[in-house]
Amino acid sequence: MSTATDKKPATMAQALQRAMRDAMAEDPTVHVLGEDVGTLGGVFRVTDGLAKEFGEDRCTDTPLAEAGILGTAVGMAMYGLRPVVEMQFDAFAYPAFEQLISHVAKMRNRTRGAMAMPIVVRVPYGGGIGGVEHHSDSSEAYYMATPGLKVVTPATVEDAYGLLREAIACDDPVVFLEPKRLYWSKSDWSPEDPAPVEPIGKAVVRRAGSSATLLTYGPSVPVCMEAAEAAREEGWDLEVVDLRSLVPFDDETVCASVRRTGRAVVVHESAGFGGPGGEIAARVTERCFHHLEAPVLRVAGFDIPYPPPMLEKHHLPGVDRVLDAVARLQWETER
Amino acid sequence: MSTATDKKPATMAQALQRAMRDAMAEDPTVHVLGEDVGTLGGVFRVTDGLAKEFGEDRCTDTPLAEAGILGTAVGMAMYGLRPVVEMQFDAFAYPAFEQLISHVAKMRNRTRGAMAMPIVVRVPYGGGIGGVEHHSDSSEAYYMATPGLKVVTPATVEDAYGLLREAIACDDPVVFLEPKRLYWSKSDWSPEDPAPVEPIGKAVVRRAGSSATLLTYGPSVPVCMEAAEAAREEGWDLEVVDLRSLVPFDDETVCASVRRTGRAVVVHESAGFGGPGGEIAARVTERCFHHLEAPVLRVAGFDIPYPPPMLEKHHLPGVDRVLDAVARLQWETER
Amino acid sequence: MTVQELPGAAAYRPTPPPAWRPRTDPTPLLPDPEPFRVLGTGAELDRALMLKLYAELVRGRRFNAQATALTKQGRLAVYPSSTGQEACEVAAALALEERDWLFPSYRDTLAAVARGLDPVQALTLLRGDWHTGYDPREHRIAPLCTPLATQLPHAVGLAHAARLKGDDVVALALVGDGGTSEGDFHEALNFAAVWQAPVVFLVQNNGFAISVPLAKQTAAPSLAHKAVGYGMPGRLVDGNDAPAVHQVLSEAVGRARRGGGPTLVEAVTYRMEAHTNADDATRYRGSAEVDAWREHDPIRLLEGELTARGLIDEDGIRAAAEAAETMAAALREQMNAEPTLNPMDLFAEVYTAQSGQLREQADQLRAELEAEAR
Amino acid sequence: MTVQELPGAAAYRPTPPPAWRPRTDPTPLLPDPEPFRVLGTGAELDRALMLKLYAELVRGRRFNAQATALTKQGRLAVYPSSTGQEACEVAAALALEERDWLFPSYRDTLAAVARGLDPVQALTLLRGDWHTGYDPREHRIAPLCTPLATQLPHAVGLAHAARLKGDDVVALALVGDGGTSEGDFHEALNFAAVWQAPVVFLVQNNGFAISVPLAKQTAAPSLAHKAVGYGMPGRLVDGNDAPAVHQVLSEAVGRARRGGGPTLVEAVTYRMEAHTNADDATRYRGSAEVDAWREHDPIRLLEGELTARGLIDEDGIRAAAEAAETMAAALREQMNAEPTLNPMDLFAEVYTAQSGQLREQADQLRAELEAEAR
Ligand SMILES: Cc1ncc(C[n+]2csc(CCOP(=O)(O)OP(=O)(O)O)c2C)c(N)n1
Ligand SMILES: Cc1ncc(C[n+]2csc(CCOP(=O)(O)OP(=O)(O)O)c2C)c(N)n1
Ligand SMILES: [Mg+2]
Ligand SMILES: [Mg+2]
Repeated sequence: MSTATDKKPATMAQALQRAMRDAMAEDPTVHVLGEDVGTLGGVFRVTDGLAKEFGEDRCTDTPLAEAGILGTAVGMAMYGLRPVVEMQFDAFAYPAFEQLISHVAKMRNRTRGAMAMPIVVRVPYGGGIGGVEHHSDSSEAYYMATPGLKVVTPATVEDAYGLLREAIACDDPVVFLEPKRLYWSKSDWSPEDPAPVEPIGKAVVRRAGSSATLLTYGPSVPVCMEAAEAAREEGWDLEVVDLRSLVPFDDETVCASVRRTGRAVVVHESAGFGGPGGEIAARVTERCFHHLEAPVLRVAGFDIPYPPPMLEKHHLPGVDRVLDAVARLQWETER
Repeated sequence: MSTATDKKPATMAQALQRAMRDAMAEDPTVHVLGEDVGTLGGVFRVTDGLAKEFGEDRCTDTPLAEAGILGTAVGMAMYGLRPVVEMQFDAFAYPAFEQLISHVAKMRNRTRGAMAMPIVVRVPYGGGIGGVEHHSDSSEAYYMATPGLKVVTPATVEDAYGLLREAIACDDPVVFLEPKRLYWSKSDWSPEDPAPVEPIGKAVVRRAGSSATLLTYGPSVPVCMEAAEAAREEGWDLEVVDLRSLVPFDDETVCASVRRTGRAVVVHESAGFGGPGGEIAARVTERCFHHLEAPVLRVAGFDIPYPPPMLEKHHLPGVDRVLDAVARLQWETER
Repeated sequence: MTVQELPGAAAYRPTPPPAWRPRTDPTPLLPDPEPFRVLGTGAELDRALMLKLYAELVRGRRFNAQATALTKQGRLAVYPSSTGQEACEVAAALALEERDWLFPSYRDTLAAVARGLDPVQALTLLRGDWHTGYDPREHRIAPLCTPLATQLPHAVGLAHAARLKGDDVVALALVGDGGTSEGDFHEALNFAAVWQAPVVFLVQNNGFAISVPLAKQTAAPSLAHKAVGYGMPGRLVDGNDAPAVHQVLSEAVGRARRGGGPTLVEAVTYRMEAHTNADDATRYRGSAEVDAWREHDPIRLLEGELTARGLIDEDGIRAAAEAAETMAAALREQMNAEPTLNPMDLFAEVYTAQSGQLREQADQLRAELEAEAR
Repeated sequence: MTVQELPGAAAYRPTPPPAWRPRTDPTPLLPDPEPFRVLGTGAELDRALMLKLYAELVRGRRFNAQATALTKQGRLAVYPSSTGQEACEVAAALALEERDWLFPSYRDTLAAVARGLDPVQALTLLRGDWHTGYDPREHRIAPLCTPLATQLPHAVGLAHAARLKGDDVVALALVGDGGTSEGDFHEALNFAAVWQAPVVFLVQNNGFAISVPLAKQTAAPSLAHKAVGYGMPGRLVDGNDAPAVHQVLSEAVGRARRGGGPTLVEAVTYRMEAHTNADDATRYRGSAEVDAWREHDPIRLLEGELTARGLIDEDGIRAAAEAAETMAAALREQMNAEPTLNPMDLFAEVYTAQSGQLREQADQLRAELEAEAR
């Protein structure tokens, strides 16, 4: 085992690349395909070097057609391969929706387990990078509402590696949501000595606290961490839970935290109405009702189409909005 | 005005047909398009007779391509028409997902109001008709999570007419969800003298009650009405709220009811996880927390791909499952 | 040499005009103006193959009739009959080797059965007791596919994967005339041609997509002409001439197997029955048209020619009919048996392992079932 | 007579083989093997049109350069340059009448500007201060479209609607070589041909979809050959020969206007710059290829021929350059002005009327902004 001094700052994009690289090196059935993933290494350079190292048959620039990409991946999986598909941006995964919903999600079930779909669909998602329209959607609600899919999203460099390794190893289809604005986030991390890979389906307490729980994931995790720091000034000791896996949902970790703190705020970038927060708030309330001092509140993107770059800062849930919600947690009713 | 004696039993399918017919007669810009909507009158006969009465240019059999249907409808709307699109079954609307999400829902917003999208997308949805796979999906969660769309679903013959008229008259795009298994439900109703049309966005109390509120819509409304009758035996007087419009959501009617009864169960056919019930339960809890004697519970389809015909009865929320949930509303904590 | 480097793949690079030329000559890709036919042309016939085709056609026709009858008895939820199209169904099955894959649409139960799949397994979807009634890998038959044209990219992906692995496996994908309008048709054919995947696309042009006639579906000279736009050969065949369909498909499958890439085959045929038992075809077509096609019936055509050539006699015809009757009787009996379903299977294969959430729901259903049983 | 009843629409009915024939002869639909050219062929040139084209090309090139410069100064979020493709952009704009509609892709800002749209409005999307910066109905320019090929069915629907209304309006839709692989391309062309909609599709084949070369995008002889599969004529044109593109598009637009139906035009051209300012083209192509295309530059070609024929002199060339400079200076200045944005507009046009839910959210933002301002 190498020592901590070997660790150098690595970006989330590099960790994702490394996860694919290591998986491809270990398992010849792992294939990467998508638009510009080969020669270019992807528009975010997440597949950089894979075509060179493994050849174009293992990391393939496809024609420009998302349903075709995912549909051929289904066929490849039928023949025993493990395709890792890159969708170039969130909104450009929509053309593949029918393939995802009607085939990828259902194949195992409709064949009574005879035909697994070990496909990873990597989707760079969310805003905050100044992208023009259709480049910043948070589409997780669509995937969460689809039985048969697993939905995973990392918030740290370590998790990016670990979760993607797990997703590729998983025999179920995984929609792997990559927070675009964290691609360049860094951590001291050694690709030679990655942290042990955690199985999909476990949330993690990123910051322990006692006053209230922030339930969040992906791009909103750093926002919540910052909010928790800022909240100390107000006298609140906030716990931050990074869900990591939206499906399956880790009721245990989440409910344990909320039962302890008695208050919770769900924070995400996706539109609030019909978004993941509704499910999360509802199931926490169902399970922890008598522990709750206040309703579970939600801080989310507004219920509007994603705004243009110059206005996105007003849309994205930031520290202040999180703190506002925390303030509305009916502290006056304190036990 | 005709008298009540003129009224004859009419089916929901007939009321929907009549709504389109009347809208087309009044407004020459209303056009119907879809697969088999012309000569055949649709696989559910909902567009029966429209091509004959208004010609094939007004009610058009399109090529078999859902993105093409909705995409051309967008262009027709750009030129001032009001297209009413029929998707043949729920799962066959998925190929049009990108057009719906990236264009139909966003067009008004991205053009700062210059270009409205007065399109109705009619989607027969839900199960209970013995359909083979891909013919019984409840896809409302996808539409609800998409800002810019209105989402409407009738549960009665009268509402089928009234809501579809309103949807066609509406300058915003409306996903109009038609509960397949209610197509042949009947009511004494006269097409010559339809009830006054109610604006989109209003829920309705279908049955007044005082013990608890059932929040439901579409195909689950009759189930809840039946459950409410059965509940009388248990001593519960249940209120049934038919949401009718999922977007916009009628917080007022819903919350007034829940505040009155102090208990609520959301009932729908769609999978529970990530389904509409999460949003509904969460917003009711946010708004009525201190009126709640128990958490808002959910009765929903299981979190599985829609089952084959012979097993669907085990999946669909029925009266017993609704009553079970009502029984779990912590009556022992009665004030 | 990787697949991506094979000729036909990444090598071509356009140059500026005036030197610029189309990448290839389109002429060899264009279908002949007349659908290829064998029957009535005096071509030599392989007797064993012809008798096999004939027996399967007769069996297939009987199968269609029996399945339609089963819908009336409530034994099938629905049945989309391929009556009139048996030549395509049977030839598709027989043109493949055992290691090859078939990608049927929802209308192609017969092709699966002609390939050897147990009829009850093949009819599971339409019976309504589960979705796919067989193990696709065991039979190399993809699930009967309801969302139109969506199985075409699967066929391409599978064929591509087989080729990458070095297996000489071919995928044959079936689609209707209506299905060619879907985006997935386009994307599948394009991927197949770019990757030179060993896949054959068979369009059964039966004149209708439910009620919509071909004229409202396409303005193309023929559906086979679409091939040129992908850079693959298009072939037209008389879809009611079983030896002709078999020959065209066999050639295309052989070419694909030898690394020659994909082919688009259009079989001109006709759907003699309604779209399914639930449809009423009189709403959208007249009997004169149906009658004209009845004259061109695939069984009649083959039987006539075999008889005329002395390749079959009355005994042979009777034997085929009797074999078909035996099959039908067995099918009736099997389908009359009440299927045994376990509702708990609903939760069994949603994921590899059951999540806590699904376990809770399974427990709920189990409790309900137990309460009911009490 | 309704549109549905027009010849070419629902009339065709297939008959059983052997009488069966393709619906139409494909030959007239096939593009010529050589891209159509005007420059260097000795063809007669309309001086006024040539000078107009030339002025617009020069202006367009300068516009591209200025816009790219603005990205470096942070005044644009992103700019996909059409440098090298100006002949297509300009000819597309000039081939249309005022009542016609243009459906640009995200790369076609220049076509919109050449049509007369205010450059600042045209650049609004790419500047990042709102999505679409103009009223599409006022200018008959659909929003610059980012999801590839999705605007093609819109063009078909609009053209169809205009025709139903009896207006002689034509829609011209632009798409890239990469975009032709999308299902929406297929569905749009098919609908257009079946409906005989007055629409023209212009594929700017610039050799790349970001990093993916044409060879990995299609195996077709040419993209124009796709036309035959829809039953519409395909035309190939040298996309760097402005008079040629103008002529081919004008003919197609005229044909569409006269009820002759849609046309697919492929313009062979080259993207001289990177995909956008954010792209690094050296990762996927060598300079030799770029240099070869530089020899075939659209401005150079036109200027050379006009000079050789004495249709333009040094003064004319200088005047065009100066006009372009003036435009660029004005654009710089306008784009340097800080745009005034009202965050409350986020909620303004989500729906016709603001729902209670959005009003609550608007109130929240308003309160936040007020708190910030304090
Ligand atoms: C994506 C999709 N859209 C719509 C349908 C509904 N549908 C089922 S069969 C059919 C017609 C199919 O026609 P064709 O492709 O010609 O096949 P055929 O029925 O003639 O065999 C339609 C519209 C579907 N199954 N899938
Ligand atoms: C549906 C969709 N998928 C992917 C993208 C991302 N993307 C933007 S431009 C581009 C390449 C487009 O190539 P081409 O159509 O040839 O147009 P060009 O850029 O050459 O003008 C891609 C893949 C997109 N905008 N839309
Ligand atoms: Mg057909
Ligand atoms: Mg290009």
